[in-house]
Amino acid sequence: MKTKGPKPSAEIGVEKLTDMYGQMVTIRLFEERVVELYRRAQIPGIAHVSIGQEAVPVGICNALRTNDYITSTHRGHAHCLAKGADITQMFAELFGKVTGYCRGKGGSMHIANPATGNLGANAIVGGSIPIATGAALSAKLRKTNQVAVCFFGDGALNQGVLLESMNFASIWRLPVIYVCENNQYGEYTPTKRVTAGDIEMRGKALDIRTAVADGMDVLAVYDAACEAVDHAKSGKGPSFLVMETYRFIGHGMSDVDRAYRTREEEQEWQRARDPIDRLRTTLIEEWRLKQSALDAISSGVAKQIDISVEAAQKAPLPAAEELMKHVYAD
Amino acid sequence: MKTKGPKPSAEIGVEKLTDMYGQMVTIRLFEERVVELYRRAQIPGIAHVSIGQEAVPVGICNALRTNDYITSTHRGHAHCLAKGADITQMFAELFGKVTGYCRGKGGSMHIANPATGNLGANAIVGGSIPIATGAALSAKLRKTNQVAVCFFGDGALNQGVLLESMNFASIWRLPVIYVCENNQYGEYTPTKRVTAGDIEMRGKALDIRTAVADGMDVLAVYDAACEAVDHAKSGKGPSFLVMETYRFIGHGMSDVDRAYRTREEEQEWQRARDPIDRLRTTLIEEWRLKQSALDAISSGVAKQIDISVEAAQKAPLPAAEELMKHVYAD
Amino acid sequence: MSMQTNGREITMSEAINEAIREEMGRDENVVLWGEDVGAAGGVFKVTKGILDRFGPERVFDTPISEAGIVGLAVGAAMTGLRPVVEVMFGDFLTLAMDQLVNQAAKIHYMSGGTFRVPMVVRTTLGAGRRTAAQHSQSLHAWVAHIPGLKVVLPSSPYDAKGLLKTAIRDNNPVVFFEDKISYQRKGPVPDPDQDYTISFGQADVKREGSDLTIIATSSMVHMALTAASKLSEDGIQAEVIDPRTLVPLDSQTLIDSVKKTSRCIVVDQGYQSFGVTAEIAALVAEQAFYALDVPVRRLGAVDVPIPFSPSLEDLTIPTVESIVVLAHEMVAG
Amino acid sequence: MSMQTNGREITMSEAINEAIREEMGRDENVVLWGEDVGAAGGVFKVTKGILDRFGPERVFDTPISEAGIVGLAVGAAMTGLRPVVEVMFGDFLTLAMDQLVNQAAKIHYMSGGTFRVPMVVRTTLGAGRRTAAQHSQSLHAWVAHIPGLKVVLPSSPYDAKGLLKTAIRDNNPVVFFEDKISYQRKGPVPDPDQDYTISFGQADVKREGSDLTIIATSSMVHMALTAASKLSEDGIQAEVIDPRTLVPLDSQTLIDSVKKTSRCIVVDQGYQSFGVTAEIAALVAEQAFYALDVPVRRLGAVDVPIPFSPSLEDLTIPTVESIVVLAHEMVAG
Ligand SMILES: Cc1ncc(C[n+]2csc(CCOP(=O)(O)OP(=O)(O)O)c2C)c(N)n1
Ligand SMILES: Cc1ncc(C[n+]2csc(CCOP(=O)(O)OP(=O)(O)O)c2C)c(N)n1
Ligand SMILES: [Mg+2]
Ligand SMILES: [Mg+2]
Repeated sequence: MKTKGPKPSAEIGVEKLTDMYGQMVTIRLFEERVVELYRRAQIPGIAHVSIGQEAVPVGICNALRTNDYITSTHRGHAHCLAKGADITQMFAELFGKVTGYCRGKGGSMHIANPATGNLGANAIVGGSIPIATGAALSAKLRKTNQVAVCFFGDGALNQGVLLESMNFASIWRLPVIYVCENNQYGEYTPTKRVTAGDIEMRGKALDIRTAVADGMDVLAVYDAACEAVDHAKSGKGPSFLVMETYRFIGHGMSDVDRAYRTREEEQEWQRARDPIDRLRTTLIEEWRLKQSALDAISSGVAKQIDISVEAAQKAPLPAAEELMKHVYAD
Repeated sequence: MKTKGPKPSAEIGVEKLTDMYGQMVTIRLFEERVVELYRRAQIPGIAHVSIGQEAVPVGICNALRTNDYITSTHRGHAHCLAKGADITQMFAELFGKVTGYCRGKGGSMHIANPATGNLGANAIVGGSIPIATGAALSAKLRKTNQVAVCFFGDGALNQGVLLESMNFASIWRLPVIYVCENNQYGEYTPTKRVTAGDIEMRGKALDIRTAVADGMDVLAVYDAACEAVDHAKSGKGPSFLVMETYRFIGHGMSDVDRAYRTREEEQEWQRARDPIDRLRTTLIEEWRLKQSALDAISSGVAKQIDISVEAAQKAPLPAAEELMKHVYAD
Repeated sequence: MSMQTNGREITMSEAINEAIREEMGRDENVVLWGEDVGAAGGVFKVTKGILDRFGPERVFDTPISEAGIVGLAVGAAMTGLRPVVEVMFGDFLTLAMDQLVNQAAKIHYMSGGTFRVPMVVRTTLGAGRRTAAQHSQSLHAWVAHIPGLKVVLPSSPYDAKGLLKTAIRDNNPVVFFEDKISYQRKGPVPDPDQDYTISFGQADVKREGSDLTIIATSSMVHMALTAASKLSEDGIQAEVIDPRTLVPLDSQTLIDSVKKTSRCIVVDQGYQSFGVTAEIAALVAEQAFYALDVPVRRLGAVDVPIPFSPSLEDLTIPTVESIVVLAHEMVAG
Repeated sequence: MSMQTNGREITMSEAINEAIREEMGRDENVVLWGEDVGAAGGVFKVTKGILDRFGPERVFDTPISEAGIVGLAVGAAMTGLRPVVEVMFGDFLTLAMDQLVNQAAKIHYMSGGTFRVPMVVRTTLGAGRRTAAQHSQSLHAWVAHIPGLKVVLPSSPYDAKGLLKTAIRDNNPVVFFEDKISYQRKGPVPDPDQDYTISFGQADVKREGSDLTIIATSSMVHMALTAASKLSEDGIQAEVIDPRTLVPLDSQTLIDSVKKTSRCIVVDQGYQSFGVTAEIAALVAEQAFYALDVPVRRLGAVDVPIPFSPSLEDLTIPTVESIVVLAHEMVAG
């Protein structure tokens, strides 16, 4: 059962492109609201946002079908949203409300949603790599023609389970796509200082189809994803995609001085390579969209976020009986 | 403090070559005796022997100084012997006697010996890889100009800790030499079936100097080791050496039918590539040694083994008080 | 025992093999992987013939990658399969703890009940085989400590088969500990066509008695039964109870027995300190407090890395003798 | 307390920092590594300034490789260094258990006493920070279960500093658990020039009392002390004891106290089942059996993966209230 993979960007037309623009804007505004709500102590715990990195989840997930799987990381809101999560349920989860995706039990780092194929964010760096690989094995054995995408950061490159999982994927030719979002830092440490060799070699060494893409260009990401999905769905096995990207703000909410990098470096990425600006320019210059049409998208999203936040804020906290529920499945 | 590395084989002369021959014969006869003693139920537990693989430990360890470190594996007798272990204490340990290297507490898979730089065999596949790497870090920090050699089998290539350790070694340029003895099988599974890509790529991908050598040719092994030692001792960092080799008999003592490989394949390796025969031929044809001189070496070793076994057999078992000793160091 | 066994006796190893075959036959989503479990039938030959019966689509030999073996099972279990995977020696669980504990155990809860992780990790425990400190541990206490995991410790072929079938049908991650030393132990098991399962959380009274309760796990049950026979010759009637599953734990049966006998020994092969005997002893000491004549006593492995030399290893694990001596001491006063 | 503290008060975090600095100053073989422990001073800022003080030859930021972090320490410790390494969250110990348990813990024994492994793994425990199931565990029971490892749980800055200095000088692998929630807790600590250490295996009576013994670990000690104050208002005098090290465990002090008070509660932040409270309760119930008026009671974390939502998380960990209620119940009868 060979299914045609997704169409490359040259063929998808303005509607889909505008849609992708809207998704990136949604993520950006969602994350900005998270920061604000966190500062106002409305979001408990810890949270990591993807401001600046929107092109990767959006580019990848638009090459997937709803029933294709993803796994995500501690920096996972964007992946969940790009795979189709509902904003209200996302906020509800971040607030610890019972109406959240995990009934408030998971929080920022554990959002999961079977309906969109989201197997879950994961607070263990590298923790979801074998899980995505296992989902790919399952898809292969059940002959469902699904693909599993495993998002992870550059920090996960040095977790042993990466080697183990990629080796499994390679020898068994599993339909899994490993997407490394290299945002140049793992917490406060520059990736280069702790990561030997060229990143893409980690895939090649295991005989895995490997590609590097500009993770600030959603179309480049999307095209790389399409090829990987095609490869996977035609039974050829795994891919490893390295996405060069950058988080515009701190690692987590408490990371404010960012002494580990210069303001100049930050500005270089933010000014010249913002993925939303970039697609906006393309839409305006190549597809002749009006500024106002794009602005309308943003304000629509902003309104949706207001509504969602309000609804999520009104939702109830889990009752005490929830505590002992779901420790074991029936 | 740059120390000259060891001389390559072209410069070492017949005495050293004959010595290496004797070491390989020692390992061969030692292991044959282990098999025999095991069959006679004199050695308890489990034991894995290195018959056929003698060239690797001997070639490598002859490029090392006594205070250089090694770590070994479940198939570790040969490494211990090549690094200078005493035969009687080896047998005593295999018998579980208090005069053994570990006072009988370690057994076949755990022989360790500080006097020869042997940090220990290890019954966890891959378990010693970070240990050797840590020893190299220690040597570097203490500026002792020691090198650490980490022996492991092809099976350990798929343990995550290999990636983690090699990455550490590469980014910190540690004086460690990873020696993969690819004997083509991990237990009953052919290496190729479970190991993706070319083995040497696992080193190259991490920017580690990598070489492949014929692990059945002790001089090729020795030369590869000399280069790696030189590289390490001149501060250039780690090497990864892949040694193609073969175990002539079963994985462990109970592996007798070896259904996972053909008798033809075994004979090909045994007849054409026996590392001891090969060096013997070189010594006779190129160095004009007499057959009788080489036979005398074998019979000398055999005699030594007889004496050692007898002494080890007579040694006492550990007394009950030993049980609670050495759980904690003072 | 609840089933007729027709006099058929098979080994623990065969019972486990049968359970896997029957469940694989019943449900095509049950798949099997682990190191050398396929062509070689496992290093202990427990999975012999299963590859031939179900083919390479459902039975695979893996690389030596314990974290991956368990981790792939998590992902597969979340998406429709019911993997039964093997971690050859319980000591190697150390390599897979993140996937087992941070992932498998928690996903159902963390996802608010939306994902389930129906998987079985078969592994081993037990010393006595002279395989030294890294191949002789019994680490089931660790697993039992983690909410979200179930823990099974069969002591007989009958129990092993019935419990493993239950484990495979369970919708949670289950760790199934097999004592290597009992693989060849035989016992009555119903014919393969008689489908039976044993519910989790039901302790089994392996022998009734009135003077003393011996709570024992896994192969320690046999030590306890032999000790009970000897004690009976001396006029002491020991009741021997096997909890069979540590999680869920049938505390009621244990407590009721001790309330009856007033004395209790807990025997388990894991390290004694901070181990299984502690939990059970603490529970009994609390719940049967007013019935106890003497303190609850514990027999676990001596707190040392298991030594290789037979002369030392034999001192580490509870023995029939150590149970008998302790029982006499307790009954005396 | 045995030292004059001159009224100086510092935080737990500062105390730990001082201990590391002093030991690094004393012994050049003491080195430090872990994720972001150098330039950033650790995610909890505990190691702040140590890189500047001792330089990049002795303090390194590592890749995110917990098995490697611990495993390299084993090799380094065997060959002359005394590494102090950090595993950022105790939950990540799961990734390093092979190196900790099969290697570090066993090498001295397996080598017949010829190699020593003097290393310290600093890690965290504790919930309450709304960081959910993979960042809130207290897994010290696991470590305490393994012979060959020592386990330290400081509850005050004074203890933290003295115990960490002892840990660094110890010739064995020591796991040092810090409760994240107490890093900013202040307490009296002698001036830096006053070198003091606290021996392992010496429980500390944090408050004397006659009616009830509360044995509490880590930050639960403060819960217990607050509970004791409240109880005292109701005329119940609780003795609060902090074992400070689980391995070695000063069982004598615990038992003597219970023999005096006849009642005992054990409070610990790990999952209750098969956890630390079980070992201590079993021990006390056995050794102080004849002195006990009521059963020993345990308060551990509820056996669930720690939930994110504050409304649920707050129900998981023992509280002052839960201690007080239980104490009243026990004294009543
Ligand atoms: C196993 C593990 N180790 C350490 C951490 C702490 N931690 C959380 S995020 C992070 C950095 C991850 O870096 P990267 O993978 O590059 O992702 P990024 O944050 O850059 O998106 C670390 C070390 C963790 N969560 N899990
Ligand atoms: C972590 C771990 N997993 C599995 C085993 C069981 N085991 C012992 S030896 C072996 C095969 C090792 O193969 P390889 O590394 O190629 O070494 P060889 O036996 O061929 O010398 C296995 C799987 C083990 N000892 N440790
Ligand atoms: Mg990053
Ligand atoms: Mg091999």
